[in-house]
Amino acid sequence: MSAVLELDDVAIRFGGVQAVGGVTRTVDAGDFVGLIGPNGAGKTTLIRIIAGLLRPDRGKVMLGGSDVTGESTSARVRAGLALTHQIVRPFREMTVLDNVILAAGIGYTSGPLRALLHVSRRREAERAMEILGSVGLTGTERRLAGELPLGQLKRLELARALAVDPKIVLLDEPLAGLNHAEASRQVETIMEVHRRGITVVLVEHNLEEVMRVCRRLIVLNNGVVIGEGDPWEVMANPAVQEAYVGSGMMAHAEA
Amino acid sequence: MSAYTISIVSIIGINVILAVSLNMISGFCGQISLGHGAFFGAGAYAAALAMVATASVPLALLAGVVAGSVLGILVGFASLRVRSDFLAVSTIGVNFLFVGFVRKQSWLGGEMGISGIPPTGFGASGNMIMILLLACATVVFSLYVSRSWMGFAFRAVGEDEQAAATLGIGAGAYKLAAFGIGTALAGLAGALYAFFTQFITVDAFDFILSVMLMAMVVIGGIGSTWGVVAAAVGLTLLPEAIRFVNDYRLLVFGGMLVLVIRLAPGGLAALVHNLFARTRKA
Amino acid sequence: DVKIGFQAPLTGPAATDGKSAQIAAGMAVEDINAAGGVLGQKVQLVTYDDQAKSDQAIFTANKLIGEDGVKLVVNGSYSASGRAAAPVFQKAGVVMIAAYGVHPDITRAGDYMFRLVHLGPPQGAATALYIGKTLGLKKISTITMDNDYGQATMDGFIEAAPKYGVEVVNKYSYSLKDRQFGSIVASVKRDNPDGVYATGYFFTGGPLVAQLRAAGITVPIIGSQAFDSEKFIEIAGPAAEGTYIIDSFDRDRKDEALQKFFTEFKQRAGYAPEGVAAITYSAVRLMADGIKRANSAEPDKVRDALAATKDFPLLEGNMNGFNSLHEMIMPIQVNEIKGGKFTPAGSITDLNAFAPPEK
Amino acid sequence: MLKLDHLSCGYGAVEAVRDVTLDVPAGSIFALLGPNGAGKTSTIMAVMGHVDIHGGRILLDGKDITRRRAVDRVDLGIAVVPEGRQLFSDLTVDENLTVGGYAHPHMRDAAKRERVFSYFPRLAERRSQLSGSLSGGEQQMLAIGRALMAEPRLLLVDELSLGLMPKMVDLCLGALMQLKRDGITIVLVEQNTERALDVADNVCVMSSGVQIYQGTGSEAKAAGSLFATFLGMNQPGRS
Amino acid sequence: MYYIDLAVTGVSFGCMYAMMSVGLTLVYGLLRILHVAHAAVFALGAYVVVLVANATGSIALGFLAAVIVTPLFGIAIYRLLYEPLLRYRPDVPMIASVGLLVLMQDAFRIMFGEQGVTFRQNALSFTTFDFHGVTISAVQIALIVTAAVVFAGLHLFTTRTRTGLGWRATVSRPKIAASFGVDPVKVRYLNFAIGSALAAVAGGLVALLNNLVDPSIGFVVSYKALAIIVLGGLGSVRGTLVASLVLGLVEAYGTIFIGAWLDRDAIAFLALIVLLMIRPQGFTGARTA
Ligand SMILES: Nc1ncnc2c1ncn2[C@@H]1O[C@H](COP(=O)(O)OP(=O)(O)OP(=O)(O)O)[C@@H](O)[C@H]1O
Ligand SMILES: Nc1ncnc2c1ncn2[C@@H]1O[C@H](COP(=O)(O)OP(=O)(O)OP(=O)(O)O)[C@@H](O)[C@H]1O
Ligand SMILES: [Mg+2]
Ligand SMILES: [Mg+2]
Repeated sequence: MSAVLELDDVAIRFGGVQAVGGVTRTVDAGDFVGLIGPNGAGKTTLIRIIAGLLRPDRGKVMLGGSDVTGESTSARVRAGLALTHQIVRPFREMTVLDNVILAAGIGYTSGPLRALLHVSRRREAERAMEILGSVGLTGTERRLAGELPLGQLKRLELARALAVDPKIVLLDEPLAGLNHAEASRQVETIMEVHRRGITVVLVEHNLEEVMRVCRRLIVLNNGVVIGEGDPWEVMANPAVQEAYVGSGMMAHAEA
Repeated sequence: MSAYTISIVSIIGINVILAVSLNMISGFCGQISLGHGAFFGAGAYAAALAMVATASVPLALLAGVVAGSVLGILVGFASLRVRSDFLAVSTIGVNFLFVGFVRKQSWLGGEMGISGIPPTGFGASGNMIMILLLACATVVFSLYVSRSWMGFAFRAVGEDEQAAATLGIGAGAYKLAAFGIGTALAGLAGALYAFFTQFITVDAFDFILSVMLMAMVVIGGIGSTWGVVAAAVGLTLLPEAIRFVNDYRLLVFGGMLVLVIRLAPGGLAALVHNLFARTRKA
Repeated sequence: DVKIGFQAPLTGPAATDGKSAQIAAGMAVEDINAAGGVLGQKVQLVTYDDQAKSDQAIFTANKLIGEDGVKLVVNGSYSASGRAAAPVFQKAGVVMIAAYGVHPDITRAGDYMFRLVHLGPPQGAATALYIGKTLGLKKISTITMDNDYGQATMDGFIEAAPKYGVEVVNKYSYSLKDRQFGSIVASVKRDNPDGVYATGYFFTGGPLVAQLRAAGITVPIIGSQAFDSEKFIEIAGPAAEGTYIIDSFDRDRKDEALQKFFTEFKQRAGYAPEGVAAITYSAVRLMADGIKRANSAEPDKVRDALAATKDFPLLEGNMNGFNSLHEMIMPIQVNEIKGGKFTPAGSITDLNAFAPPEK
Repeated sequence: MLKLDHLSCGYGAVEAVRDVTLDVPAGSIFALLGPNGAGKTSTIMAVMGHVDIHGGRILLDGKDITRRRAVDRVDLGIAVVPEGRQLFSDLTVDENLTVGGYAHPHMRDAAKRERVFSYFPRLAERRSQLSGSLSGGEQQMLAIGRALMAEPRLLLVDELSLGLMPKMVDLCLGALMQLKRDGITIVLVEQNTERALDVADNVCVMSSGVQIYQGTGSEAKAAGSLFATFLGMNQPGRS
Repeated sequence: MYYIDLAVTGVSFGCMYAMMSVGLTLVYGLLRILHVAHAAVFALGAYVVVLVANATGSIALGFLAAVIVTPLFGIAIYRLLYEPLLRYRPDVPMIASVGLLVLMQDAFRIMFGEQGVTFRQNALSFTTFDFHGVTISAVQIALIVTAAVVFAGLHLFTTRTRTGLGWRATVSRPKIAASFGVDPVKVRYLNFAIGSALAAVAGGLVALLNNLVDPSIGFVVSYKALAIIVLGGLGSVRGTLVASLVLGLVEAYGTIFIGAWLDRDAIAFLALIVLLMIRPQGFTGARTA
């Protein structure tokens, strides 16, 4: 299998906090990786670095074999990356449908001139409707995104990420704010995406779902990797237990 | 048509181009610019110099467009670095820098401005027709842009650059495009203005003018091409219509501005929209 | 009625001068009508606000021509407005007298244009003569106001200065909106010149002179024409003492018209008239005089009559006449402020030293 | 303690909550459950005074507070942990806590702060960091801490576990139980239905703006099928 | 000596800029509105000081009247103009604000005359001290001292007092701050009152310095203060002070050294743009993502 994402000694520091302290990891094509760790471990920060929203102090980010460390976010998205934000960021003044159409039109928006020469959105609208259906947002298309409740916005984030037709998606807590039924549904969608051959990196605190779907876990603590491998083995690691998992949750999961 | 009417209509045409082009930058793409007067001025000066040197109308128009957009793209580059609310004030700065710079340049006539710009040869009504044609073309172009994918991407960039970037839309390129197009049109308006007055001083392109243009955009309804056109016509005619108050003109003008915004904060576009919505309900 | 068009900046930043000009023009018309009008008819003034802006000047010029049918115009505004309006009037064959617009282009627009004020550069040249010969000062620091009037006048000075043995030690400039001159004052203090020459208006000149004096600069200060206002003395207070104003006018001259103008203007405006007011008044009177001499209100005839003007009494004194470009020829008066009053300090009569350009 | 009497509310013309009647007994934990868009957040914010009331009444200790301004409700002892944290992001952790106790100037400020830090030692480490730069979970801890600073009698918690790691969820639920023992009334919105039912004395389920179930915690646990339909609570042992 | 003279000019000017723009930055921080009409408040302050001083013969009474009248005026602007427009994009209230400024400036012209008003007695303007060749006027000293006191006070207020913290919390999230007992309406009134009073004091001092209040006195404020608050990082009081002082000094030296190429207003904005290119977040801006 070939690597879609490679991190080489990535690190960043905010004032006195070493948020990410030298992470070197590879994600292979078709993998389904869970990135977990305590609050403040540096997961979101790492995702933002991979997406190019933050510039690391040192280290390299490679996408599909080519170095993208100096590239902009939009260039990385065009190279096959997609992500969802932990704190949702829809275009609040646009309708839900427009939010997704815009993502689906990635072929037109590569540059202003190209965008200027195209008007029709029929095909993209059809595709957007399909994707909205798959995340369970049918019926909300005409509403302004700013009016949706949090749970639906989480799904809109996923819909937009899928619409750009990525090779790899980075999902930052896509299940937070969803109840069990909704979370399972959202997970189904994600698994369906994965079945289509898209690589998934999932950041989640919903361990139950993480354990169910991830093939491999990476555990971050204080900005460094403290464990990696098969989910059950990783979870059994006392260091991980100590730093992350409380008694209650495990009790529930094991019950 | 009397000479007076011709001159008013000409200025209306020029203001329509200016307001619609500003609306592309600030309304479509969300980059608040309070320095549109500078690009207008750059166009006017370039066209004036070209006219004095060659007396060729097409060359002068081209010079205006190029000068406006070159300055515009430079400012666009600056807009890539600064936060949106910083940009508004930076563009004010560009306006003051432009005026302050031209004031001291003897090759641009300094304080004296440039006079003796050769006439276009079309006569006052010929000029007016040229201006009106170009104004119509600008409006049509603006309507087209707002329907195209470019207009769509502009809206995204205007609302949230980072979110746009995560959908593969490079905010930088679009902001540059908005500035480039908007300021090229402002430069065009500048050339037309130079033809109209045949004499320019830098005072005509000051900050007050830029604010006036922004007022047209806001009163028209930010982002709405038709609203902005209506506001441009209205705000150009208003001072003429209230000429009878002579001494109190600015007072009345300022008061009207406050009143209009207070009564129709969403602009004319929203007003019309609500009106339609109501009649449809009724 | 005989209509005379009148443009002035009634609102906006130039409103100070516009207001004075408007009052003075109104007084002139009343005086003319009280004396029987012209050609047996009353004179009527049609006034428009041009905000001292070029496009507004074009609108109002077109309006005067097209809507009001005016054939004779007095422009009581700054150069920007006069320059924009001049070609419009010239093309329509309308006679215009620019009361105090100092830019050369106004009269260059054509033969229907007249000017009743000394051009900027000649004023500057006359100043150099006065500073070098009359006051006998050698080293001068100059402070220029950045607008066409301030700059053109200073250009004339700088060009003529060497002829009279005057050396310019340092040049400074400020903008119309400035009222604070700390840096310039500090620099002048360091220059330690024999005198300071500044162009500007009374509302910039007042604070400037006050600040120069407060910093302990005691050398003579020479100001340009637009310092000429009682308000200048009010603003600068005791610091105004010993300031020279070039191209001013003698307020105490035993002239009935002048004294009557003074008292009446004060009554109407609530403040004493400045140079701008006096010139505008004279411009309207001159236009009426031209009509009388032409015995017609036809612009062509009025133009010829005006061009032939000889020894016409302005409020400031008698003018000699117009040159081929319709620029006014007249000696320049100098005032010094003494005891809080404008006091005549001689006049510059060498007309060749500041001859305006010919065609 | 808190009563909602046929309450309807929303945003402008949009009605988010229709005709909800609730009774929250003093000193209990009341869980408000329901799928996305059910109107839970809207209900909470209506109690805080930030939503347009279309009809009905809000009563606290029998007093009608429906028309009271939001600021004036603090004195009655209400505090909120809002959805999405909503910290004062330009203020430091310490300053956020001070504002939390704004309504009771200087009263045992230091002691209250110590209590918050004892729940969340992580916050103590980050005392002078700007709250906007905290991680998601750290922000949630601060939002809870800030509400505790107000020494509320009625604590409204919107999405307690959102973004918290499992260990922290335990900790926070433990803290709520402790607060309840101290006599504080708690209204809890939570997506993790089982965990919510573990601690709740009373339960209300909402869907599409209307209430569809009300009962005690134990009753609710028994009514499994209902929960499976509306909340997708999984059957024990599924994993 | 020369350079010290320039520095004195720059610092005293910086202090004036600081006082006139702090109100603007406070309003921006709270409401995200570019409160251009602040310039009219500044002018109003100057007029009140002059007119009352001339009527009563006491400059101190003039200042007292100004700090009573202008806060009310500032609050009125908020209540009548901004509050109803808060729901709209910030450009909307800004244009309304511009309209108000135009209206007020012309109203001043009509009410108090084109010629402007001067103090009848103004010993202060003409009092100067000479320290070993460095000249400093009484008004300049007053400017520097007032600004120092005001800014020290403001700093303590916003960082050490609960009201100040509540104010900053409201700036950040008005609804939630209200939920913890910070009254947003009171905060806004306080904000406009303080900002307006400081602008009025600055206006009065400038009136003394120029011995002239004309309708255009507020004009400079209307745009230069905007440059300052951006340089200061928008919404930051400390940043505003730093930016004002820097700008005062840049202008004082710039007028002499680059004045031949650019006028003074342009120098201010050149400084702004250069700095923004180097530090896009302003002098003190440390923004969170
Ligand atoms: N801009 C910043 N300035 C200062 N510290 C920061 C900044 N951004 C993040 N941090 C710190 O870096 C650490 C890692 O944050 P990050 O958001 O990556 O955590 P996380 O693993 O996503 O946590 P969570 O699960 O709670 O979301 C945190 O301690 C946070 O306080
Ligand atoms: N600002 C708003 N404007 C218009 N409608 C809104 C607004 N906020 C929420 N709504 C609508 O009100 C309804 C209830 O939303 P609310 O946020 O209360 O749901 P919730 O139960 O908290 O959902 P979630 O679990 O996803 O947070 C939704 O249909 C939502 O679209
Ligand atoms: Mg995170
Ligand atoms: Mg909610």
